Amino acid sequence: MPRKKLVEDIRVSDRMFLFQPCVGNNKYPGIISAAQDAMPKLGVEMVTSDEQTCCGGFLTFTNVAQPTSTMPAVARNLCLAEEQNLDVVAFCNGCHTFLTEFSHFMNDRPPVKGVVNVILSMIGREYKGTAHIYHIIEVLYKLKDRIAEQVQVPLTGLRFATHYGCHYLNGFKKTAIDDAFMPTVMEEIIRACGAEVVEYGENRACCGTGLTQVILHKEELALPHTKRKLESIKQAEADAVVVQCPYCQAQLDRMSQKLNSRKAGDFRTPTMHIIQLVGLALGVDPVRLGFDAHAIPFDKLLAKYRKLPKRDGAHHKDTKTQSRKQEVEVPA
Amino acid sequence: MRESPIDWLPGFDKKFSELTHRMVKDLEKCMQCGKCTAQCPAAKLSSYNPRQIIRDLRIGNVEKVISSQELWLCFFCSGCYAVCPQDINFPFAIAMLRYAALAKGYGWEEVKKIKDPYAQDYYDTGLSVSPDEKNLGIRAEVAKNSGTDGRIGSVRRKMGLPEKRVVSDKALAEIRFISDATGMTDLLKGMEKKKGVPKKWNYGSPADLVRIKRGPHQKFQDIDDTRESRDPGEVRSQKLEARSQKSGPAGKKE
Amino acid sequence: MARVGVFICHCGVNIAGKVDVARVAEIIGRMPEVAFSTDYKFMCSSPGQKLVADAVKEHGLNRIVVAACSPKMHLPTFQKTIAKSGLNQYLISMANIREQCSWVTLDSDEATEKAIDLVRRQAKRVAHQDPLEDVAVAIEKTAVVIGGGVSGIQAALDIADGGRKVILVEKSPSLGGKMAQLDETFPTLDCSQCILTPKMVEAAQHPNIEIRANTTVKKVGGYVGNFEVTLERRPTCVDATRCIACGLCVTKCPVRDVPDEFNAGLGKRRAIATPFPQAVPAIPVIDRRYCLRLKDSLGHDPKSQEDLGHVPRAKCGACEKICPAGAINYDDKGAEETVKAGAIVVATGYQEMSPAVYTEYGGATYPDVLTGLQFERLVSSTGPTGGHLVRPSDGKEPQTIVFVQCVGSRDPSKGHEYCSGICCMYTAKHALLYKHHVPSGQAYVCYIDVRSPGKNYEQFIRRAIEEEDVRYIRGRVGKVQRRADGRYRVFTEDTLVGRPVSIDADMVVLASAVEPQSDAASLAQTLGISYDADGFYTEAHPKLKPVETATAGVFLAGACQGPKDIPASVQQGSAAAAKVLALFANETLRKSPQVAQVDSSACTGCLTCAYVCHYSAIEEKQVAGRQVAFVVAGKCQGCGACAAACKNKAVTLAQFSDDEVFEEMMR
Amino acid sequence: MSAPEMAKDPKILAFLCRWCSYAGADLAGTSRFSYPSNVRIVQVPCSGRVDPVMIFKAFVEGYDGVLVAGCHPGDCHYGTGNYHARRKLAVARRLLETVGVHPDRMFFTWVSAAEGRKFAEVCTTFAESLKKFAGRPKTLAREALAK
Repeated sequence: MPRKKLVEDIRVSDRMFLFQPCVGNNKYPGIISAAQDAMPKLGVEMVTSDEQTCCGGFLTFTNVAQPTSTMPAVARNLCLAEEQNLDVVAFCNGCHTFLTEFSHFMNDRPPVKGVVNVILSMIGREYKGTAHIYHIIEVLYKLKDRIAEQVQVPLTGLRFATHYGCHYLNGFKKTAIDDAFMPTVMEEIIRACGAEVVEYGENRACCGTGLTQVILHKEELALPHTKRKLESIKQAEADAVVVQCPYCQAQLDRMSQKLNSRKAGDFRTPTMHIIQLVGLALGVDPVRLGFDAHAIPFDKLLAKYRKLPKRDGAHHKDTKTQSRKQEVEVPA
Repeated sequence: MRESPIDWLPGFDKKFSELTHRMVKDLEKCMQCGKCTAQCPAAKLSSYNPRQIIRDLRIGNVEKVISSQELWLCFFCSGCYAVCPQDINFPFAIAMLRYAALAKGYGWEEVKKIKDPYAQDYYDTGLSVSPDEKNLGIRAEVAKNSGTDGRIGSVRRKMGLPEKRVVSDKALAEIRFISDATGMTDLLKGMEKKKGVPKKWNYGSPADLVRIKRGPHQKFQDIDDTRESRDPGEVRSQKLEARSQKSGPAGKKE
Repeated sequence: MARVGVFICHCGVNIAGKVDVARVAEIIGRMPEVAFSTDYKFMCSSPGQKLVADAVKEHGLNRIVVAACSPKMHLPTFQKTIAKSGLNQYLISMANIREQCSWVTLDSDEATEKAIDLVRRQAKRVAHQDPLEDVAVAIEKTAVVIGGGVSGIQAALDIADGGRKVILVEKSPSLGGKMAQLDETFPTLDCSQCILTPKMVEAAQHPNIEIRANTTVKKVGGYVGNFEVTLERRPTCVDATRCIACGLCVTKCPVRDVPDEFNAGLGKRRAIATPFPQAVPAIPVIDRRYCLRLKDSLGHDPKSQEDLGHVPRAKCGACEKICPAGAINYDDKGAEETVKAGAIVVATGYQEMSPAVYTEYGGATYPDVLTGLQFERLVSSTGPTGGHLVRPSDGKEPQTIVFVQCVGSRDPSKGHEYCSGICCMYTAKHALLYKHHVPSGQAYVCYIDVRSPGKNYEQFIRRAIEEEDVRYIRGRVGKVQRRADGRYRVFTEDTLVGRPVSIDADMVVLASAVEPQSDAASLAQTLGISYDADGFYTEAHPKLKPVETATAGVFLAGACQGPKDIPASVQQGSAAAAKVLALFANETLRKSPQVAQVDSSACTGCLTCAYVCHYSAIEEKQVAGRQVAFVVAGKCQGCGACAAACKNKAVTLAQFSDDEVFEEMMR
Repeated sequence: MSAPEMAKDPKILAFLCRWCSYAGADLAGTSRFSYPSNVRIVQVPCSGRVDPVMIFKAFVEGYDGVLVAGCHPGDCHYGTGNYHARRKLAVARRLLETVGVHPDRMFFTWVSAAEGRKFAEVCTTFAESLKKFAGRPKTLAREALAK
């Protein structure tokens, strides 16, 4: 059950900083273009910056870089949003975890913040700690009524399985907007898009990405996990798996291909990011949603999608501008 | 099970705290309930065991922990933190212990695997995931699905995006400065020379691992973790049969 | 004229080792008020006391100062001594020259100087003390017992057997509490209802016990010996004086899908029902949230009991038509009564923690993941399945069952920090009951520690393990996953082996924690008793006063004070009853004369004193046509807030009058 | 009283509630925690009994400082007495300033029956803090005149 109090505290403004995940740029570009196309339809303009780099969390997870090196890098990335007085939206569980954990660490410890700012001052920046960091799932959940209102192509009859990933719900067991073991936020967003949700046993199991691709290439440890998860998804007969983290997406998508190629199974369920799903429902051109970059084809899903009737958009345009005026909040 | 009797000195149980720059806290609160290991995905497939690692730290077996292969098996799903009744953030402790292991000369080979594909990319391009697709199978699939040559650049172009996301030169200069100033550059340069592997399987044998044969035709049916799922029913029914034979009809009274 | 006698104690070397006692006695002896001054080795010994008593007579002393240890220690001793020698017992004062002088002062000369000063002050003060008499208060020899569980029943029966009246207040329609819901009890496996029901009947038939079912305590006024307890009965719509408990109304009620609280949510009951067949009293109650005739008159929220004041509209009325005694009264508005009582026993018990926060176990979500109490009802012959142990989801007999211990206990993150104490034992009992129902099945218990510190408890656990082959796995369960085939995969670790284990189970039973009743805090505020951080009521002393509270006349029994099993609850019920009977054995209650008094000639009637009084002991009174304040001596506890608040110094607190305090602080 | 003498040991009058703080002082004795010998303890049934007049009177009598200690919030034997004390003494502090006595000469704190060490510490530190008034006339007005 979503935590009402925390949901209330989310403040969605009309301009927000899109924190581009590396995987979103270099493996699944559809995530970022979907965000850029879909979010304005919900009244949120996404601002990007050429100067934003990798969050650096990746290097810290893998112990390649000390936190003392990555913390100033995190602070530098947050400065980009702060300088424009924007709140950050992360599209990846890892980016969200790292930006949040490190910004809290610095904000809670003024001496640490001081040291970081000494380094940043040499490149002419200053970290203040004013930007809020949101996960895209938090923003979309807050906007779920607006999504339902703005849906151009109700995804009636499409069935989706959900996968939340570990870092967001587990790592923030008291501050995430939903419970760590029985979350429903993604389901509610999917239903707001008009689609159905299918349940499967291994919903909250890890996809295994931590072991294979990312850390230490221990494929033999992670593949059984991924395989078990994919089998469970296959049984559920979903049209696609919806994830909230590009790394989970990469794991489920690419490992399906890998297992297929090794004749270890026949996994044909495509994987999509929640923002791609919302993009579909809001009528963003599927080409812009970047399904071409996926290893498991979306042909069947898109064939079904193209047959779906469109809603009359003219009426909704009015409500859109209206709702934008009413609900836009000033960032703190 | 203790490393040495001399460890049993006042403050022995705080040794780990110094090793990790006092960043690892709250391990004293652990009540050894085993809830972490119970749900741990890595523990199911290997001899990694978060509870035992905490136990070893608490009784002073620091060397055992930081020299172990198992230390490098956690992949930070944070499930142990999510279930922990005492709110111990164990993944954070693992990260800190890995730094401690590196400081003691263990685990450099593990870290080096990451360096080239990711850390160097970060230093060079500002992004840690490279657009180059090394898995040719996936490239072929993408080529088939998208009708391009399968490179991400081509897909991006098809979507109407620039072929490559380029981080601005100013930003690159900035992150390189931060890397230089904080010692990361030196670390990356010197990493080639660093040597040291996690010593041994301290919590079990490598045979405990679910092994799969390398190669194109592996039998994945064999690798499910059925091993950890006991089937008590069989043992039980055999036992019952034996008993009912002994006791005669009384056993079937119900 | 005061003739003060001063007695300096050596306390062995405790005082004399630091303080030159002879010099103190000598210098004090020079004070004009002091008629006699001496020192002695142990003033509290019988020769020492004799010394005091003799000196009173010999020197005609009328005020006494004993310079010795803290008055908390020996003031009552010396009060008795001088009372025996004919002096009013409140004409004494003690100078604390041990705790406040010899033990805390390093330098010997300084200590002697300080001792002289301390004794001098008391000698000055005692001259201003007046003879006082204890206040006598009549005791209302009726006890109110709140809570009709086993502990409350035991307390009520013991008090009633002692010949005193008891009013037994129960929130629900029947006595019995949690014990009535249990199937069998550990470690003897005797049937819970078989041993409890006779006690319930005995309580109902006892001439000294009045039962008030469906009733809660709304307000408590007064003080020990003279409480005024306001009881509120909720509307039951069945006239208990007319009802003959034939049960016809229940059979005719068309609403059949009300979740059954007695069966812990498993099973359904009617909108008019008695909670269980052996209920005492056996009067059915209409649940106004579900009754077709009444539910429209309530708020839309089905949990709300708030009456909107509408006249019932729907036409049902089936129970009214069938009732041969004409006992159904849809217009029942409940009732309120105020009873006088000399003592209150709080025995409100506990509630089982909802496992809904344990989403990793699917608590309150998966149909076959039950709580301990639900399992208890499932195996009980009076339960929803008539004693057949089957899965609520598909009605099949579970072949593998996993008992998960410490759900909510020993878990500061999601539940409670404390150990609930009873779960280890009841889980072993559940495992045994399971084996008795399904001999071919396999039971697993996942535990952290087995805590069995009771008579024959450890043997009971061993019996489960050795004779019934219940598998004990040391490790807390991490996750319960519902599988596609309807079974549940339970993930735990065998920490003794150090390997994760998973068990495919048909049913999972969570040993939910014992926690205070949800309304425990509000009742504590009504009663003026304190509760700890977990919400359990606090006893006056954890070891030496386990049933008393900080409020005189209010006693605790059972699990409202902390998690307890049945034997301990019964023990505490009896202990509370003994305390009540001891209180009632006196005709009157002697109260310290330390009460406030208002000088009505100086009082302006502003009643600031009444405003600050915590005990509502100050009332208005007309004296010579003027409104003045008046202190009810029986209610006054002697805190002195009024004396400090009075602008005209019209209020005097006996024993701590302004004169006495000023005299003591003079340099 | 000469100024240097006071500097050694300021004279303190302590009003202690019977249920908590007096028992705390007893515990300090039982545990042998020594504190300055010029502390004089007056037992009151409750810190709420302490009348501001008593405090003024103490300064008139020549004490250098007045300490009032009661039960911790929520622990008052009489329910709310310590809250009354807190409110009254807050006003008394302002009044002290008005009449020209430095308000820091009065100190109000909570000491429970289990806090023997705390009582000794409170006495010691309060005595220490009073030493800054050593050699200074009691009232601010006189102090101004002396300058």
